[in-house]
Amino acid sequence: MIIILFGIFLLALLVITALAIVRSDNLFAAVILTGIFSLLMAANFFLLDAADVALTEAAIGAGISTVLFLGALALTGEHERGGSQNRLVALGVVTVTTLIVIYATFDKPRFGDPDAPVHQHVGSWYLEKTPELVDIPNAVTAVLGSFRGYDTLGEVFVVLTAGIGVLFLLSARTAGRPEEFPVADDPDQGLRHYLVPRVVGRMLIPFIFLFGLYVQFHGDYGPGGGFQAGAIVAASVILYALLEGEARALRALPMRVLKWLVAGGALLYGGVGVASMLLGSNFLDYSVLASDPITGQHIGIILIELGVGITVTGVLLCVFHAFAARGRV
Amino acid sequence: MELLGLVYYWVFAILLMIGFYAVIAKPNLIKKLIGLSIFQAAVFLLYITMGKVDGGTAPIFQDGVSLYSNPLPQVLILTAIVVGISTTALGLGIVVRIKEEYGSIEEHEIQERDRQ
Amino acid sequence: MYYAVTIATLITMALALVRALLGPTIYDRLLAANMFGTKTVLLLSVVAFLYGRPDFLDLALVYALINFIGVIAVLEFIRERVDSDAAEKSAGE
Amino acid sequence: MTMAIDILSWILLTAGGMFVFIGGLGALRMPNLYTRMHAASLTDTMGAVLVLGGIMLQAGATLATIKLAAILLFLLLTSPTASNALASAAILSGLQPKEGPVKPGGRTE
Repeated sequence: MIIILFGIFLLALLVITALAIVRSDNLFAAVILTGIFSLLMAANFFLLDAADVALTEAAIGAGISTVLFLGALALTGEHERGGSQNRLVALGVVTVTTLIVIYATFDKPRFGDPDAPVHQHVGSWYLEKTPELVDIPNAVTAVLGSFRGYDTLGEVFVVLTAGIGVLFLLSARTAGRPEEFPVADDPDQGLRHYLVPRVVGRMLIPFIFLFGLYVQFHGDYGPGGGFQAGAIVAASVILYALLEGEARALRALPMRVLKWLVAGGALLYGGVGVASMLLGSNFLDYSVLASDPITGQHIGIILIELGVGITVTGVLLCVFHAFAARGRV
Repeated sequence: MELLGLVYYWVFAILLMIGFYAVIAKPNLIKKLIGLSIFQAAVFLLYITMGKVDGGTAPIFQDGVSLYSNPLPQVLILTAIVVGISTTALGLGIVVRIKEEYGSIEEHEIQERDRQ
Repeated sequence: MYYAVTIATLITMALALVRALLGPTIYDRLLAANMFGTKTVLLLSVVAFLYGRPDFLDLALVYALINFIGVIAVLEFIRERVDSDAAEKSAGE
Repeated sequence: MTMAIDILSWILLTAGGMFVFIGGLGALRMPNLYTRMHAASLTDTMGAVLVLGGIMLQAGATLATIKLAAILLFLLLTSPTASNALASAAILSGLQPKEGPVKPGGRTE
């Protein structure tokens, strides 16, 4: 009961933050408020029992989305010119739609109702069968990796496609620009003159990386998995790039390697599917990967989570470097 | 209690429309993208709210616990968050290219240049 | 007693949010955002115990580790802006 | 024995809650950026130490305590660093700290 009140308090803060984001004229301020918005979302997800989702939101929202928005702002300018257009019409449309949607919520099943239609179909079946068919404690990972493996494969390819799209858009040369922009190890690059953040940041990077690996491989037993781990590992490399400059980060993990990571992860995922087909079962049915079906499931889930993690790391880093390189031209 | 639970759905509706307002009314393209991500977040919230079960706990099995929340919405939203940031990055990439070609990211200025 | 700490944290989050909304400079907002992150770490740790699932402390750990990347990124952004355009004043609104 | 630990952790948690709240109040009410930063960052670290210490006493010798210790360590590393970074960014952009007394509740910007 009191937890619900906490949740409602957080939701109120969420609405206030969203209003402030939309009203603010300064995009830089809006991006900082987006960070607060993401923290509130994660806290809400956690209160609603979605530990895995909260972990994903934390890994993405805390660093990477801020960094990406700032990278775009550096290239486009931070001040919004001109107010809203057709403000009254838009407000009218929005108010009417809000009222209609709120009216519709009265027909929704009660909040937390165990007999709601959502819980009647596959959801409860997954919970029932996970210990028997996959036998790992984290039902979310079981559903993600095994029961709904096709879905996840699709999502991984969407991420892959988005990454390729960003590379195509931002690697294109524009007229009048030098064809090659050399990545010099400029001593002024990065935050080398800021001793304290640099030293502390360098101390933290290995721990962030290590924690990323923990989240990757502990995903069967606790909250975690490839999507979260990919974002955390990418965050550690982005921190390195911010502290030591782009050039050093690119020397540690060149673009060539990153592109291989992007493709390799998705390939690994698809490869597991093809391997299970070759062993005489259906695409992405891991039971045949070992003599014992449950061990096979475990191997399959670890492999595909690894593929997901590699692709997500690669795509996020490629996108980050693409924005940063564009700014240097 | 009934109404308290409904507050979650109302917040979903309000957030959805705040995001939608930014998309239709704000001329700045980056602001539109931020609005789109608020819209997205509202949908995430709806899904996770529907997956919650009274007295349940997160669907990670533990001894002595028998009631868990629904894992399915969580799986869908978990992947959607990562896909969301990738597609937002794609959108930002397009905005950056528009800025380079048109010199502006304000919708009316872009349309003016198109008419010339 | 976990409830008392949770309530104190929630109220502080609201106060920090008010500071983030008022500004007036961008640094005030950033300070508020950073504070908000620390408060979220505390909130998540306390709620993990309130729920009786201490294995979910991983979440608080993520925030404790990577929350300051945002601040570092903004610092880098400001440094570049100061280098390129010293004239532009960084008034928040 | 458990009683003593309970009372101690209760005291720590309450004090932590107080510190957290005072920090929030300071961040809201102080007159300019640097004083706000002072209030927020000092009470932030203290509040975190007390609250996490209180929870640690409750958790006893388990894996959770180790994780809490790690959270505390990283918070103590990153939170002051972020404050330092913030202050140097503010100075860099030309926002000078004001000297001399400030009227109570007065805004100096």
